[in-house]
Amino acid sequence: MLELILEQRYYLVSILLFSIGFVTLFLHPNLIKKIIGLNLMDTSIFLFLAAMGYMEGGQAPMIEEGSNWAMYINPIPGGLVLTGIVVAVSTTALFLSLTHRLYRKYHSLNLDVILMLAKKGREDT
Amino acid sequence: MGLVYNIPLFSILLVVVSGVCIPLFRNGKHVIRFVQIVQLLVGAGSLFLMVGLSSLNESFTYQLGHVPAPWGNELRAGPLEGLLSFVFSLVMLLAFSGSRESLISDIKPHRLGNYCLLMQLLYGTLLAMIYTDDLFTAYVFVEVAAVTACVLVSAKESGRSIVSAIRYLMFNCLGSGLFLLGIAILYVLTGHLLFSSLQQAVEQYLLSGSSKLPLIVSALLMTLGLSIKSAQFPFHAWLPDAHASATTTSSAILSGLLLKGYLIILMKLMVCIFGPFVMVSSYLCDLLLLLGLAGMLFASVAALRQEEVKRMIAYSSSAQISYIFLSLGLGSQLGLLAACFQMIVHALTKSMIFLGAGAMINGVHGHYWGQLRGAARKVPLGGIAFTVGGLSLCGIPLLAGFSAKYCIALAALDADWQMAPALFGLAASSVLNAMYYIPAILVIWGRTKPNQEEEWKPISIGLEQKFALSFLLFCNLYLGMRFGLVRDLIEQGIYRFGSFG
Amino acid sequence: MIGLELLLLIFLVFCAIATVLCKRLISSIIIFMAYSAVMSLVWFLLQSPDLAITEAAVGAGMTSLLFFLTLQRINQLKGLEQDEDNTKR
Amino acid sequence: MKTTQNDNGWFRRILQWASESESEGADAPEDPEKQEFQEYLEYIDAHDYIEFGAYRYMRYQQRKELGLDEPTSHYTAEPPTPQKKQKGKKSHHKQGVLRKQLRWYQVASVLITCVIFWILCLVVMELPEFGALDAPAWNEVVQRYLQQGREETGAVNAITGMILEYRAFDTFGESVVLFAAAISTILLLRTPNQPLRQRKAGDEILKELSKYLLPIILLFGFYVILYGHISPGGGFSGGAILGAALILASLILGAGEVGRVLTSKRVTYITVFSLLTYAVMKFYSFYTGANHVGWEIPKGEAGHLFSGGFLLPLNLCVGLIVACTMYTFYTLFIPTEEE
Repeated sequence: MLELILEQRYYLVSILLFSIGFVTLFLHPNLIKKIIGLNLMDTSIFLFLAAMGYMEGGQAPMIEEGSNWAMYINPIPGGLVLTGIVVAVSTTALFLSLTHRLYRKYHSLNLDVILMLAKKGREDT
Repeated sequence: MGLVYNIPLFSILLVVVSGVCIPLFRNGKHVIRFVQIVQLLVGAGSLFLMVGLSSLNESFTYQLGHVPAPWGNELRAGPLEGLLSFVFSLVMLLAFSGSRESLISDIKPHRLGNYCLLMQLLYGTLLAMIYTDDLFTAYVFVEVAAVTACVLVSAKESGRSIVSAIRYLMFNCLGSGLFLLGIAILYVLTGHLLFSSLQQAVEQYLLSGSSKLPLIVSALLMTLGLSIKSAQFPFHAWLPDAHASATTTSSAILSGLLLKGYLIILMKLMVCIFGPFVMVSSYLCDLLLLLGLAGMLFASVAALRQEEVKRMIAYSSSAQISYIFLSLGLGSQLGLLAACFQMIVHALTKSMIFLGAGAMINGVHGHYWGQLRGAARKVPLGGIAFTVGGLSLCGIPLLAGFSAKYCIALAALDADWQMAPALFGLAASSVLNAMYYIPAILVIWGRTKPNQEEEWKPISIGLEQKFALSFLLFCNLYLGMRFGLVRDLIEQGIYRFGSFG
Repeated sequence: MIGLELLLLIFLVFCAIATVLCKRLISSIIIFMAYSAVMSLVWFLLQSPDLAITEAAVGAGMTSLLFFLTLQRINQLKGLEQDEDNTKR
Repeated sequence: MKTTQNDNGWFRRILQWASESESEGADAPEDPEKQEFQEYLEYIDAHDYIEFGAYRYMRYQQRKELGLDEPTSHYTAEPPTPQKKQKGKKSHHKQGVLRKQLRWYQVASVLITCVIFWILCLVVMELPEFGALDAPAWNEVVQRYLQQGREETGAVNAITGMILEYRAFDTFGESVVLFAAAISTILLLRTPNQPLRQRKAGDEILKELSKYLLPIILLFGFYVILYGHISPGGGFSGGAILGAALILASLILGAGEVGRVLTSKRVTYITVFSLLTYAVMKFYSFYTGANHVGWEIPKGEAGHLFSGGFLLPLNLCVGLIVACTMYTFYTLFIPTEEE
């Protein structure tokens, strides 16, 4: 069992990080913390992908002329993660700009408070 | 290869490039025209594609680049894809022309260009979701849809709309996280991202009987992610707020099209990757069925209590989306057909209701029921659109909603134990629909107080708006009376799409 | 080698928990920055230099900068409120 | 590293967090704002419903009468009067319902996460081993990328070859995400005719240093972009470095200085033209490839700068898009004059 855990360490850590990010996104009322949780979640999946692309003793895929193809690691997860990182930074920027607008309006970063205030606003107008 | 085969790529690129070009324009009003022309072109192209493929009775894959499919990307199109993209283009075009005035009045002129840009990107994304044949491409475009739609929600710039946008974005990010994790697990297991190769690999796993748990979990994660994104019942909290605070165009497109884009991907997952074995044997279909049933009832009950017209329609959307989940959950070919038909009917009907409601709201400047009393007399066409749409969703015969319900009922009759709950849900939710739509219709046609008599004169609405509303009305009646043609087309398309059940 | 990997992984988990539990936002962002930097190191160990460079530039650099700027802007708003209160006093 | 900054100790805090006593802010409020809100919730539980602003104003009046302190309220502009809810309508806020709901929500989400974690652990144990040589992902797709990638794309770096040649459609979608995010942020945060804040330019030493440092970073960014198909790097990482250099420049030289050269309009134009160029180039290769026209771009000899057909200009386009987007984010996020 312990050996298996050691063997799958990257996967396990990424699952753990995913859970931490997930629970933060769900539970923490602070918007900035929520965004951090979101980032944790995304990077954990990237770690998962990057770990699965690795091969024992493989090299980075900079292909030399006439070399054996089996000596490199799998390039596909790398490409996927690159795409994912860019997507993550875009959503983070969008999230942060929304947060800023909300703070300007409601003077709070606490989503529960903001939701309450917004609800009040609706009932009155 | 004839020119027909290039239409999917042409339409996606044309839409995205036209969107990207918008910052080069100076005047916002020209931008709307430009966007409409592009939508008209793409719609015509899709119609051509649909007719051509349907008469040839074939589907094809389109290789992107010099390398064939498992290595490169590819697009896939058949009659069903052609039909869907035609309907989407139509709804997009009509939503733009039907709410042109409220668009110009709701959004500040210097933002109008960028708003149209994001709309256009969203439209290109939806097309790409329809045509894609690759899991990761689907993920990327799902993200584009999330980013663009978020701003469409917040375009009106009130505090409420920004709150709803941030909730929308949160749910979406959660959904894409789960979806991406599902993709990652599936990729670790199979090493493929293309639908057809994935299907083969999954079949091999099923034959050998190993790694069943990871397969099921990945299917579950992806289904969960997509149902969060499409505002299915337990995750629908963001939808009413998002609708109530968005402009009419945004609402029509958000509810009419965007939610369907995710469902199309879900359908592709079910049919093209996992197939009936994983879906039915692992109770995933039953999960979808239960989600659908719960959503139909809960969302309808919630709609009863709403005091704002748009919130009510939003809850009704959530209920209608649940119909699609229910028919997907039946796990049969007929269920798939019913789901597609409901998708098309709902896209046309819901955008009509939103446009009608938007016209009335603009007419009386208020969106609570109290303020809307007698609104339909002021804006007769809007009132008629709302009425016909509402009655159609209640399942009055000769209207489109009835034929969709008929298809779902047919599919349910074919199933075994799912028959009773599905039919019960259908009947109960029809009654609930009637319970909130009919009072609403009575309110909008009701008489105002006698001292406001002079305000009864109908307000004239723009020619374009009239045309859009009448066209949608025509579509609704047509689908209600003669749905055979569309149904055959979907059947042909699904047959080409892959066999299920 | 495996010892180093384990150390980095444990550090990652530690950083993740710390950044969530930290009460001051500024320090939790700094910890998040450290997390990203360690993540890029891990990817370097996994023989993906492309990812490592991108994560170091985007994750540790850009994302944290955006967080800092947002926080700065928010603090500025807070500061203004306090200033107003002070002038009234 | 940061463990020593708090006197509570991590262990206790984790315990506290795990038992969810932290969120019960009534006993130990972290935040005066939160405390006030808690009090407000209790008030509307006990009395009747009023608006938060009205509540704060009422508290302010009370404190003033008692002579305790001056207001901290920013709702003082127009004092709203407490509104009673219409009669006949029952209040939704029963005693402590909201807090109970919040608690249930928290417990439920922790439970859900635990279940997800457990299931995922089981899944991970069944997955192919980490680093295994015979993993299922190691199939003909990877083989072709690694074996023939060098000839087919003319790129030494297989990842660049993959994302810009084999799976170029995904990368196109990704550039669209970036563009959409930039436009969305502009929509949300830019108010027209808003002056850029004239920051005080950094001190002399920094300025002198930046004279030497900036060109090096810029050069490095361009190097990473242009040699993306030969060495690790490429459009995304190089673009991010380039963006970082621009941000550094506006930090040190003042945002106004850089903003005069790179106006927002110009930045948008550069992004638009890069994206259009990318679309046109990729459209050419998609179209010719799909219709089997031939007309391939000569790939040149792999390993040289001018090789790999469209790879070099594509990388440049992607790099420019990323750099411009990052710079746009920065300019929109820096504090502005009137705030």
